[in-house]
Amino acid sequence: MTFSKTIQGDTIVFRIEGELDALTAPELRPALDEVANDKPKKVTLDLSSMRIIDSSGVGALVSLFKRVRSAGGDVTIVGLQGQPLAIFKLLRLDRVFALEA
Amino acid sequence: MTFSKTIQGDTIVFRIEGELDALTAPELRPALDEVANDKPKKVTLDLSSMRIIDSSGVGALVSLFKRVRSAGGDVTIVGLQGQPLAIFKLLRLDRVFALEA
Amino acid sequence: MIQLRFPGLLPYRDVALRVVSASCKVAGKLGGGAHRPSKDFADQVVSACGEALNNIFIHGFRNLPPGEVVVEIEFEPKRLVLRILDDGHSFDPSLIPPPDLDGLPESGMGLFIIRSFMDVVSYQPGRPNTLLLAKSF
Amino acid sequence: MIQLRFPGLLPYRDVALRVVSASCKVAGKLGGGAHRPSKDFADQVVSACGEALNNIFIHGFRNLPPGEVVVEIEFEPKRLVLRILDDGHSFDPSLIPPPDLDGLPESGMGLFIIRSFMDVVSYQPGRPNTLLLAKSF
Ligand SMILES: Nc1ncnc2c1ncn2[C@@H]1O[C@H](COP(=O)(O)OP(=O)(O)O)[C@@H](O)[C@H]1O
Ligand SMILES: Nc1ncnc2c1ncn2[C@@H]1O[C@H](COP(=O)(O)OP(=O)(O)O)[C@@H](O)[C@H]1O
Repeated sequence: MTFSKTIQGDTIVFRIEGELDALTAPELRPALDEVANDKPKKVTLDLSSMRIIDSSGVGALVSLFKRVRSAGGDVTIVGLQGQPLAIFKLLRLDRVFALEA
Repeated sequence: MTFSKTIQGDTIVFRIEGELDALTAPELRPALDEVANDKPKKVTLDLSSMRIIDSSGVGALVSLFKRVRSAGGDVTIVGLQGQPLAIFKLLRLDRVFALEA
Repeated sequence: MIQLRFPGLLPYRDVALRVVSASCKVAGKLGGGAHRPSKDFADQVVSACGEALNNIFIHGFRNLPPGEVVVEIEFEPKRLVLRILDDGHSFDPSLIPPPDLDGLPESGMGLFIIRSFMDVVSYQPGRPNTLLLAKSF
Repeated sequence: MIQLRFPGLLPYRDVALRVVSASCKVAGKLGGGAHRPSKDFADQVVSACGEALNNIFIHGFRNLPPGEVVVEIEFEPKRLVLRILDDGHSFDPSLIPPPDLDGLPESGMGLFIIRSFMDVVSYQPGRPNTLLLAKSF
Protein backbone atom coordinates (compact mmCIF):
# COMPACT_ATOMS: atom_id res chain seq x y z
CA MET A 1 0.00 0.00 0.00
CA THR A 2 1.21 3.47 -0.89
CA PHE A 3 -0.64 6.74 -0.60
CA SER A 4 -0.26 10.37 -1.60
CA LYS A 5 -2.05 13.62 -0.80
CA THR A 6 -2.39 16.59 -3.13
CA ILE A 7 -4.38 19.82 -2.77
CA GLN A 8 -6.42 20.92 -5.78
CA GLY A 9 -8.20 24.19 -4.97
CA ASP A 10 -10.54 23.50 -2.02
CA THR A 11 -10.24 19.72 -2.47
CA ILE A 12 -7.86 17.29 -0.81
CA VAL A 13 -7.14 14.48 -3.28
CA PHE A 14 -6.01 11.40 -1.40
CA ARG A 15 -4.78 8.51 -3.53
CA ILE A 16 -4.38 4.99 -2.13
CA GLU A 17 -2.70 2.26 -4.21
CA GLY A 18 -2.26 -1.49 -3.73
CA GLU A 19 -3.66 -3.32 -0.71
CA LEU A 20 -5.66 -1.59 2.02
CA ASP A 21 -6.15 -4.35 4.56
CA ALA A 22 -5.71 -5.34 8.20
CA LEU A 23 -1.95 -5.24 7.69
CA THR A 24 -1.70 -1.86 5.99
CA ALA A 25 -4.72 0.11 7.31
CA PRO A 26 -2.87 0.98 10.55
CA GLU A 27 -0.09 2.57 8.47
CA LEU A 28 -2.69 4.79 6.79
CA ARG A 29 -4.48 5.95 9.95
CA PRO A 30 -2.16 8.87 10.85
CA ALA A 31 -2.42 10.34 7.34
CA LEU A 32 -6.22 9.98 7.37
CA ASP A 33 -6.34 11.63 10.81
CA GLU A 34 -4.43 14.55 9.35
CA VAL A 35 -6.92 14.88 6.49
CA ALA A 36 -9.85 14.83 8.94
CA ASN A 37 -8.20 17.35 11.25
CA ASP A 38 -7.91 19.83 8.36
CA LYS A 39 -11.75 19.93 8.29
CA PRO A 40 -11.72 20.04 4.46
CA LYS A 41 -14.80 21.03 2.45
CA LYS A 42 -14.08 18.38 -0.17
CA VAL A 43 -12.09 15.17 -0.10
CA THR A 44 -11.59 13.02 -3.19
CA LEU A 45 -10.38 9.48 -2.57
CA ASP A 46 -8.68 8.21 -5.70
CA LEU A 47 -8.91 4.40 -5.48
CA SER A 48 -8.26 3.69 -9.17
CA SER A 49 -5.06 1.76 -8.36
CA MET A 50 -6.38 0.01 -5.26
CA ARG A 51 -5.95 -3.72 -5.91
CA ILE A 52 -7.69 -5.07 -2.83
CA ILE A 53 -9.51 -3.83 0.27
CA ASP A 54 -10.83 -5.68 3.29
CA SER A 55 -13.22 -4.78 6.13
CA SER A 56 -10.39 -3.11 8.08
CA GLY A 57 -9.62 -0.90 5.10
CA VAL A 58 -13.30 -0.06 4.71
CA GLY A 59 -13.40 0.78 8.43
CA ALA A 60 -10.57 3.28 8.01
CA LEU A 61 -12.30 4.99 5.07
CA VAL A 62 -15.71 5.05 6.81
CA SER A 63 -14.08 6.61 9.86
CA LEU A 64 -12.62 9.34 7.65
CA PHE A 65 -15.98 9.85 5.97
CA LYS A 66 -17.79 10.33 9.27
CA ARG A 67 -15.30 12.88 10.55
CA VAL A 68 -15.22 14.88 7.32
CA ARG A 69 -19.01 14.90 7.12
CA SER A 70 -19.48 15.91 10.77
CA ALA A 71 -17.25 18.93 10.02
CA GLY A 72 -19.56 19.82 7.12
CA GLY A 73 -17.41 18.34 4.33
CA ASP A 74 -17.99 15.87 1.51
CA VAL A 75 -16.10 12.73 0.45
CA THR A 76 -16.13 11.55 -3.16
CA ILE A 77 -14.58 8.31 -4.35
CA VAL A 78 -13.19 8.00 -7.87
CA GLY A 79 -11.88 5.04 -9.81
CA LEU A 80 -13.40 2.24 -7.76
CA GLN A 81 -13.14 -1.06 -9.70
CA GLY A 82 -12.58 -4.78 -9.30
CA GLN A 83 -12.52 -6.31 -5.82
CA PRO A 84 -12.86 -2.96 -3.96
CA LEU A 85 -15.99 -2.13 -6.00
CA ALA A 86 -17.50 -5.52 -5.10
CA ILE A 87 -16.92 -4.83 -1.38
CA PHE A 88 -18.33 -1.28 -1.55
CA LYS A 89 -21.46 -2.53 -3.28
CA LEU A 90 -21.96 -5.39 -0.82
CA LEU A 91 -21.64 -3.05 2.15
CA ARG A 92 -23.95 -0.57 0.38
CA LEU A 93 -21.33 2.14 0.63
CA ASP A 94 -22.20 3.22 -2.89
CA ARG A 95 -25.20 4.91 -1.23
CA VAL A 96 -22.98 6.69 1.30
CA PHE A 97 -19.98 7.89 -0.63
CA ALA A 98 -20.46 9.82 -3.85
CA LEU A 99 -18.93 7.40 -6.35
CA GLU A 100 -17.52 8.70 -9.60
CA ALA A 101 -15.96 6.61 -12.36
CA MET B 1 -1.27 -14.33 -22.25
CA THR B 2 -2.97 -12.27 -24.92
CA PHE B 3 -1.54 -10.93 -28.15
CA SER B 4 -2.47 -8.58 -30.95
CA LYS B 5 -1.07 -7.73 -34.37
CA THR B 6 -1.32 -4.37 -36.11
CA ILE B 7 0.25 -3.13 -39.33
CA GLN B 8 1.88 0.31 -39.24
CA GLY B 9 3.27 1.16 -42.68
CA ASP B 10 5.92 -1.46 -43.50
CA THR B 11 6.09 -2.65 -39.87
CA ILE B 12 4.20 -5.46 -38.18
CA VAL B 13 3.64 -4.46 -34.55
CA PHE B 14 3.08 -7.59 -32.47
CA ARG B 15 2.08 -7.03 -28.85
CA ILE B 16 2.24 -9.79 -26.24
CA GLU B 17 0.78 -9.25 -22.75
CA GLY B 18 0.89 -11.27 -19.54
CA GLU B 19 2.76 -14.57 -19.28
CA LEU B 20 4.72 -16.06 -22.17
CA ASP B 21 5.80 -19.42 -20.80
CA ALA B 22 5.80 -23.16 -21.40
CA LEU B 23 2.01 -23.15 -20.96
CA THR B 24 1.19 -20.26 -23.28
CA ALA B 25 4.03 -20.24 -25.86
CA PRO B 26 2.36 -23.05 -27.87
CA GLU B 27 -0.77 -20.88 -28.17
CA LEU B 28 1.36 -18.12 -29.69
CA ARG B 29 3.24 -20.25 -32.22
CA PRO B 30 0.65 -20.17 -35.06
CA ALA B 31 0.42 -16.37 -34.90
CA LEU B 32 4.23 -16.04 -34.93
CA ASP B 33 4.40 -18.46 -37.88
CA GLU B 34 2.01 -16.18 -39.74
CA VAL B 35 4.19 -13.15 -39.03
CA ALA B 36 7.30 -15.00 -40.25
CA ASN B 37 5.53 -16.26 -43.37
CA ASP B 38 4.69 -12.67 -44.35
CA LYS B 39 8.45 -12.05 -44.73
CA PRO B 40 8.09 -8.57 -43.23
CA LYS B 41 10.84 -5.95 -43.54
CA LYS B 42 10.27 -4.78 -39.97
CA VAL B 43 8.71 -6.42 -36.93
CA THR B 44 8.25 -4.58 -33.64
CA LEU B 45 7.57 -6.75 -30.62
CA ASP B 46 5.79 -4.66 -27.98
CA LEU B 47 6.52 -6.40 -24.67
CA SER B 48 5.66 -3.45 -22.40
CA SER B 49 2.83 -5.40 -20.74
CA MET B 50 4.61 -8.74 -20.58
CA ARG B 51 4.64 -9.75 -16.92
CA ILE B 52 6.79 -12.85 -17.15
CA ILE B 53 8.68 -14.89 -19.73
CA ASP B 54 10.49 -18.21 -19.46
CA SER B 55 12.95 -20.09 -21.65
CA SER B 56 10.10 -21.53 -23.74
CA GLY B 57 8.81 -18.03 -24.43
CA VAL B 58 12.30 -16.85 -25.32
CA GLY B 59 12.60 -19.85 -27.66
CA ALA B 60 9.44 -18.81 -29.51
CA LEU B 61 10.68 -15.23 -29.97
CA VAL B 62 14.19 -16.33 -31.02
CA SER B 63 12.63 -18.66 -33.58
CA LEU B 64 10.64 -15.73 -34.99
CA PHE B 65 13.77 -13.56 -35.02
CA LYS B 66 15.77 -16.10 -37.01
CA ARG B 67 13.07 -16.54 -39.62
CA VAL B 68 12.47 -12.81 -40.07
CA ARG B 69 16.20 -12.14 -40.31
CA SER B 70 16.81 -14.95 -42.82
CA ALA B 71 14.19 -13.33 -45.04
CA GLY B 72 16.10 -10.04 -44.81
CA GLY B 73 13.92 -8.41 -42.11
CA ASP B 74 14.59 -6.80 -38.73
CA VAL B 75 13.03 -7.38 -35.31
CA THR B 76 12.91 -4.61 -32.71
CA ILE B 77 11.69 -5.08 -29.14
CA VAL B 78 10.09 -2.21 -27.27
CA GLY B 79 9.01 -1.84 -23.65
CA LEU B 80 11.06 -4.65 -22.14
CA GLN B 81 11.07 -4.29 -18.32
CA GLY B 82 11.03 -6.25 -15.08
CA GLN B 83 11.45 -10.01 -15.17
CA PRO B 84 11.52 -10.27 -19.00
CA LEU B 85 14.32 -7.68 -19.16
CA ALA B 86 16.34 -9.68 -16.61
CA ILE B 87 15.98 -12.83 -18.75
CA PHE B 88 16.89 -11.04 -22.00
CA LYS B 89 20.01 -9.58 -20.41
CA LEU B 90 21.08 -12.90 -18.90
CA LEU B 91 20.71 -14.67 -22.25
CA ARG B 92 22.53 -11.74 -23.93
CA LEU B 93 19.61 -11.22 -26.27
CA ASP B 94 20.03 -7.48 -25.82
CA ARG B 95 22.91 -7.88 -28.31
CA VAL B 96 20.71 -9.74 -30.79
CA PHE B 97 17.40 -7.91 -30.81
CA ALA B 98 17.37 -4.14 -31.23
CA LEU B 99 15.94 -3.09 -27.85
CA GLU B 100 14.11 0.20 -27.55
CA ALA B 101 12.64 1.63 -24.36
CA MET C 1 -5.93 -30.08 -4.71
CA ILE C 2 -3.77 -27.10 -3.89
CA GLN C 3 -2.56 -26.84 -0.32
CA LEU C 4 -0.75 -23.88 1.24
CA ARG C 5 0.77 -23.84 4.74
CA PHE C 6 2.06 -20.63 6.30
CA PRO C 7 2.56 -18.94 9.67
CA GLY C 8 -0.57 -17.35 11.19
CA LEU C 9 0.63 -13.77 10.77
CA LEU C 10 -0.97 -10.89 8.88
CA PRO C 11 1.91 -10.39 6.43
CA TYR C 12 1.16 -13.84 4.95
CA ARG C 13 -2.37 -12.75 4.03
CA ASP C 14 -1.28 -11.61 0.59
CA VAL C 15 0.58 -14.88 -0.13
CA ALA C 16 -2.57 -16.91 0.58
CA LEU C 17 -4.84 -14.61 -1.41
CA ARG C 18 -2.49 -14.72 -4.41
CA VAL C 19 -2.83 -18.50 -4.36
CA VAL C 20 -6.61 -18.28 -4.22
CA SER C 21 -6.87 -15.87 -7.13
CA ALA C 22 -4.27 -17.70 -9.24
CA SER C 23 -6.12 -20.97 -8.53
CA CYS C 24 -9.31 -19.52 -9.94
CA LYS C 25 -7.43 -18.83 -13.18
CA VAL C 26 -6.07 -22.40 -13.23
CA ALA C 27 -9.59 -23.75 -12.86
CA GLY C 28 -10.45 -21.81 -16.01
CA LYS C 29 -7.50 -23.23 -17.93
CA LEU C 30 -8.07 -26.81 -16.78
CA GLY C 31 -11.82 -26.71 -17.20
CA GLY C 32 -11.42 -26.35 -20.94
CA GLY C 33 -13.30 -23.09 -21.12
CA ALA C 34 -16.93 -24.20 -21.04
CA HIS C 35 -17.40 -23.31 -17.41
CA ARG C 36 -14.78 -21.08 -15.86
CA PRO C 37 -14.75 -18.84 -12.79
CA SER C 38 -15.21 -15.18 -13.74
CA LYS C 39 -13.16 -12.25 -12.47
CA ASP C 40 -16.12 -11.32 -10.22
CA PHE C 41 -16.17 -14.85 -8.83
CA ALA C 42 -12.47 -14.66 -7.97
CA ASP C 43 -12.91 -11.19 -6.39
CA GLN C 44 -15.65 -12.50 -4.12
CA VAL C 45 -13.79 -15.64 -3.08
CA VAL C 46 -10.62 -13.65 -2.41
CA SER C 47 -12.64 -11.17 -0.32
CA ALA C 48 -14.21 -13.93 1.77
CA CYS C 49 -10.96 -15.83 2.24
CA GLY C 50 -9.17 -12.63 3.23
CA GLU C 51 -11.71 -11.91 5.98
CA ALA C 52 -11.48 -15.47 7.29
CA LEU C 53 -7.69 -15.22 7.42
CA ASN C 54 -7.80 -11.82 9.14
CA ASN C 55 -10.02 -13.33 11.82
CA ILE C 56 -7.63 -16.20 12.43
CA PHE C 57 -4.59 -13.90 12.58
CA ILE C 58 -6.30 -11.33 14.82
CA HIS C 59 -8.86 -13.25 16.91
CA GLY C 60 -7.83 -16.90 16.55
CA PHE C 61 -4.24 -16.38 17.67
CA ARG C 62 -4.97 -13.56 20.12
CA ASN C 63 -2.68 -14.08 23.13
CA LEU C 64 -1.24 -17.18 21.50
CA PRO C 65 2.00 -17.73 19.63
CA PRO C 66 0.82 -17.71 16.00
CA GLY C 67 0.52 -21.28 14.72
CA GLU C 68 0.44 -22.64 11.21
CA VAL C 69 -2.56 -21.95 8.98
CA VAL C 70 -3.51 -24.29 6.14
CA VAL C 71 -5.57 -23.32 3.11
CA GLU C 72 -6.83 -26.09 0.84
CA ILE C 73 -8.35 -25.31 -2.52
CA GLU C 74 -10.30 -27.84 -4.51
CA PHE C 75 -12.14 -27.34 -7.75
CA GLU C 76 -15.13 -29.47 -8.54
CA PRO C 77 -16.42 -29.15 -12.12
CA LYS C 78 -18.58 -26.12 -11.28
CA ARG C 79 -17.70 -25.33 -7.70
CA LEU C 80 -14.76 -24.12 -5.64
CA VAL C 81 -14.29 -25.67 -2.20
CA LEU C 82 -11.97 -23.92 0.23
CA ARG C 83 -10.89 -25.28 3.60
CA ILE C 84 -9.09 -23.09 6.12
CA LEU C 85 -7.53 -24.85 9.11
CA ASP C 86 -6.02 -23.28 12.22
CA ASP C 87 -5.07 -24.28 15.77
CA GLY C 88 -6.10 -20.99 17.36
CA HIS C 89 -9.04 -20.19 19.66
CA SER C 90 -12.38 -21.56 18.51
CA PHE C 91 -15.51 -19.44 18.31
CA ASP C 92 -19.20 -19.82 17.57
CA PRO C 93 -20.10 -18.03 14.33
CA SER C 94 -23.83 -18.54 15.00
CA LEU C 95 -23.51 -16.02 17.84
CA ILE C 96 -22.22 -13.27 15.55
CA PRO C 97 -25.10 -11.02 14.43
CA PRO C 98 -25.03 -9.31 11.03
CA PRO C 99 -23.78 -5.71 11.08
CA ASP C 100 -26.22 -2.79 10.92
CA LEU C 101 -24.98 -1.37 7.63
CA ASP C 102 -27.13 1.78 7.96
CA GLY C 103 -25.15 2.65 11.10
CA LEU C 104 -21.93 2.81 9.04
CA PRO C 105 -19.98 0.34 11.16
CA GLU C 106 -16.19 0.48 11.15
CA SER C 107 -15.75 -3.17 12.17
CA GLY C 108 -17.74 -6.38 12.54
CA MET C 109 -18.19 -6.76 8.77
CA GLY C 110 -15.90 -9.77 8.22
CA LEU C 111 -18.32 -12.64 8.73
CA PHE C 112 -21.00 -10.74 6.81
CA ILE C 113 -18.65 -10.50 3.81
CA ILE C 114 -17.84 -14.21 4.08
CA ARG C 115 -21.50 -15.25 4.30
CA SER C 116 -22.59 -12.91 1.52
CA PHE C 117 -19.97 -13.93 -0.99
CA MET C 118 -19.92 -17.70 -0.41
CA ASP C 119 -22.70 -20.26 -0.98
CA VAL C 120 -21.60 -22.56 1.84
CA VAL C 121 -20.02 -21.42 5.10
CA SER C 122 -19.54 -24.17 7.67
CA TYR C 123 -17.34 -23.94 10.76
CA GLN C 124 -16.18 -26.92 12.78
CA PRO C 125 -14.38 -25.95 16.03
CA GLY C 126 -11.58 -28.28 17.11
CA ARG C 127 -7.93 -28.97 16.67
CA PRO C 128 -7.73 -27.81 14.01
CA ASN C 129 -10.69 -25.46 13.63
CA THR C 130 -12.00 -26.01 10.11
CA LEU C 131 -13.81 -23.40 8.08
CA LEU C 132 -15.32 -24.80 4.91
CA LEU C 133 -16.28 -22.31 2.23
CA ALA C 134 -17.79 -23.22 -1.12
CA LYS C 135 -19.10 -21.32 -4.09
CA SER C 136 -20.46 -22.41 -7.46
CA PHE C 137 -19.35 -20.77 -10.70
CA MET D 1 8.18 -21.67 6.39
CA ILE D 2 5.72 -21.48 3.51
CA GLN D 3 4.79 -24.74 1.86
CA LEU D 4 2.76 -25.18 -1.31
CA ARG D 5 1.55 -28.51 -2.70
CA PHE D 6 -0.02 -28.77 -6.14
CA PRO D 7 -0.45 -31.18 -9.05
CA GLY D 8 2.54 -31.47 -11.40
CA LEU D 9 0.86 -29.81 -14.35
CA LEU D 10 1.89 -26.69 -16.29
CA PRO D 11 -1.23 -24.65 -15.45
CA TYR D 12 -0.15 -24.64 -11.78
CA ARG D 13 3.10 -22.90 -12.67
CA ASP D 14 1.59 -19.47 -12.14
CA VAL D 15 0.14 -20.41 -8.73
CA ALA D 16 3.56 -21.46 -7.47
CA LEU D 17 5.34 -18.43 -8.90
CA ARG D 18 2.79 -16.09 -7.31
CA VAL D 19 3.62 -17.64 -3.96
CA VAL D 20 7.33 -17.17 -4.54
CA SER D 21 7.03 -13.51 -5.51
CA ALA D 22 4.53 -12.71 -2.73
CA SER D 23 6.83 -14.45 -0.25
CA CYS D 24 9.69 -12.16 -1.23
CA LYS D 25 7.46 -9.21 -0.30
CA VAL D 26 6.59 -10.81 3.04
CA ALA D 27 10.28 -11.24 3.80
CA GLY D 28 10.64 -7.50 3.34
CA LYS D 29 7.73 -6.73 5.67
CA LEU D 30 8.85 -9.18 8.36
CA GLY D 31 12.51 -8.25 8.11
CA GLY D 32 11.72 -4.79 9.39
CA GLY D 33 13.14 -3.05 6.36
CA ALA D 34 16.88 -3.11 7.06
CA HIS D 35 17.55 -5.95 4.67
CA ARG D 36 14.81 -6.76 2.22
CA PRO D 37 14.73 -8.61 -1.10
CA SER D 38 14.60 -6.17 -4.05
CA LYS D 39 12.31 -6.39 -7.05
CA ASP D 40 15.29 -7.65 -9.09
CA PHE D 41 15.92 -10.34 -6.50
CA ALA D 42 12.32 -11.52 -6.73
CA ASP D 43 12.42 -11.47 -10.56
CA GLN D 44 15.50 -13.67 -10.57
CA VAL D 45 14.16 -16.16 -8.02
CA VAL D 46 10.82 -16.37 -9.83
CA SER D 47 12.67 -16.97 -13.12
CA ALA D 48 14.77 -19.78 -11.64
CA CYS D 49 11.85 -21.41 -9.86
CA GLY D 50 9.74 -21.23 -13.03
CA GLU D 51 12.38 -23.07 -15.05
CA ALA D 52 12.74 -25.75 -12.36
CA LEU D 53 8.97 -26.28 -12.34
CA ASN D 54 8.78 -26.41 -16.15
CA ASN D 55 11.40 -29.15 -16.10
CA ILE D 56 9.46 -31.20 -13.55
CA PHE D 57 6.17 -30.79 -15.43
CA ILE D 58 7.71 -31.52 -18.85
CA HIS D 59 10.67 -33.88 -18.24
CA GLY D 60 10.11 -35.17 -14.69
CA PHE D 61 6.59 -36.44 -15.33
CA ARG D 62 7.16 -37.40 -18.99
CA ASN D 63 5.21 -40.63 -19.60
CA LEU D 64 4.06 -40.62 -15.97
CA PRO D 65 0.77 -39.60 -14.40
CA PRO D 66 1.62 -36.15 -12.99
CA GLY D 67 2.29 -36.42 -9.26
CA GLU D 68 2.26 -33.81 -6.55
CA VAL D 69 4.93 -31.11 -6.48
CA VAL D 70 5.96 -29.40 -3.25
CA VAL D 71 7.59 -25.98 -3.02
CA GLU D 72 9.02 -24.91 0.34
CA ILE D 73 10.15 -21.36 0.94
CA GLU D 74 12.21 -20.37 3.91
CA PHE D 75 13.71 -16.98 4.68
CA GLU D 76 16.88 -16.74 6.69
CA PRO D 77 17.81 -13.21 7.78
CA LYS D 78 19.60 -12.43 4.51
CA ARG D 79 18.94 -15.47 2.35
CA LEU D 80 16.05 -17.21 0.64
CA VAL D 81 16.08 -21.01 0.61
CA LEU D 82 13.75 -22.78 -1.79
CA ARG D 83 13.17 -26.53 -1.91
CA ILE D 84 11.30 -28.13 -4.81
CA LEU D 85 10.25 -31.77 -4.34
CA ASP D 86 8.79 -34.13 -6.95
CA ASP D 87 8.30 -37.84 -7.49
CA GLY D 88 9.01 -37.81 -11.20
CA HIS D 89 11.99 -39.16 -13.13
CA SER D 90 15.37 -38.24 -11.70
CA PHE D 91 18.17 -36.80 -13.80
CA ASP D 92 21.81 -35.78 -13.44
CA PRO D 93 22.18 -32.00 -13.77
CA SER D 94 25.99 -32.33 -13.90
CA LEU D 95 25.60 -33.91 -17.35
CA ILE D 96 23.77 -30.88 -18.76
CA PRO D 97 26.22 -28.55 -20.54
CA PRO D 98 25.63 -24.81 -20.65
CA PRO D 99 23.92 -23.54 -23.81
CA ASP D 100 25.94 -21.87 -26.56
CA LEU D 101 24.26 -18.49 -26.36
CA ASP D 102 25.99 -17.20 -29.52
CA GLY D 103 24.21 -19.93 -31.47
CA LEU D 104 20.82 -18.44 -30.47
CA PRO D 105 19.39 -21.64 -28.98
CA GLU D 106 15.63 -22.08 -28.78
CA SER D 107 15.75 -24.54 -25.87
CA GLY D 108 18.17 -25.94 -23.31
CA MET D 109 18.35 -22.62 -21.41
CA GLY D 110 16.45 -23.67 -18.27
CA LEU D 111 19.26 -24.99 -16.11
CA PHE D 112 21.49 -22.12 -17.23
CA ILE D 113 18.88 -19.63 -15.98
CA ILE D 114 18.59 -21.49 -12.68
CA ARG D 115 22.36 -21.65 -12.15
CA SER D 116 22.90 -18.04 -13.17
CA PHE D 117 20.22 -16.52 -10.96
CA MET D 118 20.72 -18.61 -7.80
CA ASP D 119 23.77 -18.77 -5.50
CA VAL D 120 23.22 -22.40 -4.52
CA VAL D 121 21.78 -25.11 -6.80
CA SER D 122 21.88 -28.60 -5.38
CA TYR D 123 19.93 -31.58 -6.70
CA GLN D 124 19.35 -34.79 -4.78
CA PRO D 125 17.72 -37.55 -6.86
CA GLY D 126 15.37 -39.85 -4.98
CA ARG D 127 11.81 -40.24 -3.88
CA PRO D 128 11.23 -37.37 -3.80
CA ASN D 129 13.81 -35.67 -5.97
CA THR D 130 14.88 -32.55 -4.10
CA LEU D 131 16.16 -29.42 -5.75
CA LEU D 132 17.57 -26.93 -3.27
CA LEU D 133 17.95 -23.36 -4.47
CA ALA D 134 19.28 -20.52 -2.34
CA LYS D 135 20.09 -16.87 -2.92
CA SER D 136 21.30 -14.13 -0.61
CA PHE D 137 19.73 -10.66 -0.62
N1 LIG E 1 -11.29 -17.25 13.74
C1 LIG E 1 -11.84 -16.66 14.84
N2 LIG E 1 -11.44 -17.02 16.07
C2 LIG E 1 -11.97 -16.46 17.15
N3 LIG E 1 -12.95 -15.52 17.12
C3 LIG E 1 -13.39 -15.11 15.93
C4 LIG E 1 -12.88 -15.66 14.74
N4 LIG E 1 -13.52 -15.07 13.71
C5 LIG E 1 -14.38 -14.22 14.23
N5 LIG E 1 -14.34 -14.22 15.57
C6 LIG E 1 -15.20 -13.42 16.47
O1 LIG E 1 -16.29 -12.92 15.69
C7 LIG E 1 -16.36 -11.50 15.76
C8 LIG E 1 -16.89 -10.92 14.46
O2 LIG E 1 -15.96 -11.13 13.41
P1 LIG E 1 -16.05 -10.29 12.08
O3 LIG E 1 -17.44 -10.28 11.58
O4 LIG E 1 -15.03 -10.82 11.14
O5 LIG E 1 -15.69 -8.79 12.46
P2 LIG E 1 -14.42 -8.18 13.22
O6 LIG E 1 -13.29 -9.13 13.04
O7 LIG E 1 -14.21 -6.86 12.57
O8 LIG E 1 -14.84 -8.05 14.66
C9 LIG E 1 -14.95 -11.06 16.09
O9 LIG E 1 -14.90 -9.80 16.71
C10 LIG E 1 -14.47 -12.19 17.00
O10 LIG E 1 -14.94 -11.98 18.32
N1 LIG F 1 13.30 -32.33 -13.50
C1 LIG F 1 13.87 -32.99 -14.51
N2 LIG F 1 13.63 -34.31 -14.67
C2 LIG F 1 14.18 -34.98 -15.69
N3 LIG F 1 15.01 -34.45 -16.60
C3 LIG F 1 15.30 -33.13 -16.50
C4 LIG F 1 14.74 -32.35 -15.46
N4 LIG F 1 15.21 -31.09 -15.61
C5 LIG F 1 16.01 -31.11 -16.68
N5 LIG F 1 16.08 -32.32 -17.23
C6 LIG F 1 16.89 -32.70 -18.42
O1 LIG F 1 17.86 -31.66 -18.63
C7 LIG F 1 17.73 -31.12 -19.95
C8 LIG F 1 18.08 -29.63 -19.94
O2 LIG F 1 17.11 -28.90 -19.24
P1 LIG F 1 16.97 -27.33 -19.45
O3 LIG F 1 18.31 -26.69 -19.36
O4 LIG F 1 15.97 -26.84 -18.48
O5 LIG F 1 16.46 -27.10 -20.93
P2 LIG F 1 15.19 -27.72 -21.71
O6 LIG F 1 14.18 -28.07 -20.66
O7 LIG F 1 14.76 -26.61 -22.60
O8 LIG F 1 15.70 -28.90 -22.46
C9 LIG F 1 16.32 -31.41 -20.34
O9 LIG F 1 16.15 -31.47 -21.75
C10 LIG F 1 16.08 -32.78 -19.68
O10 LIG F 1 16.61 -33.82 -20.47
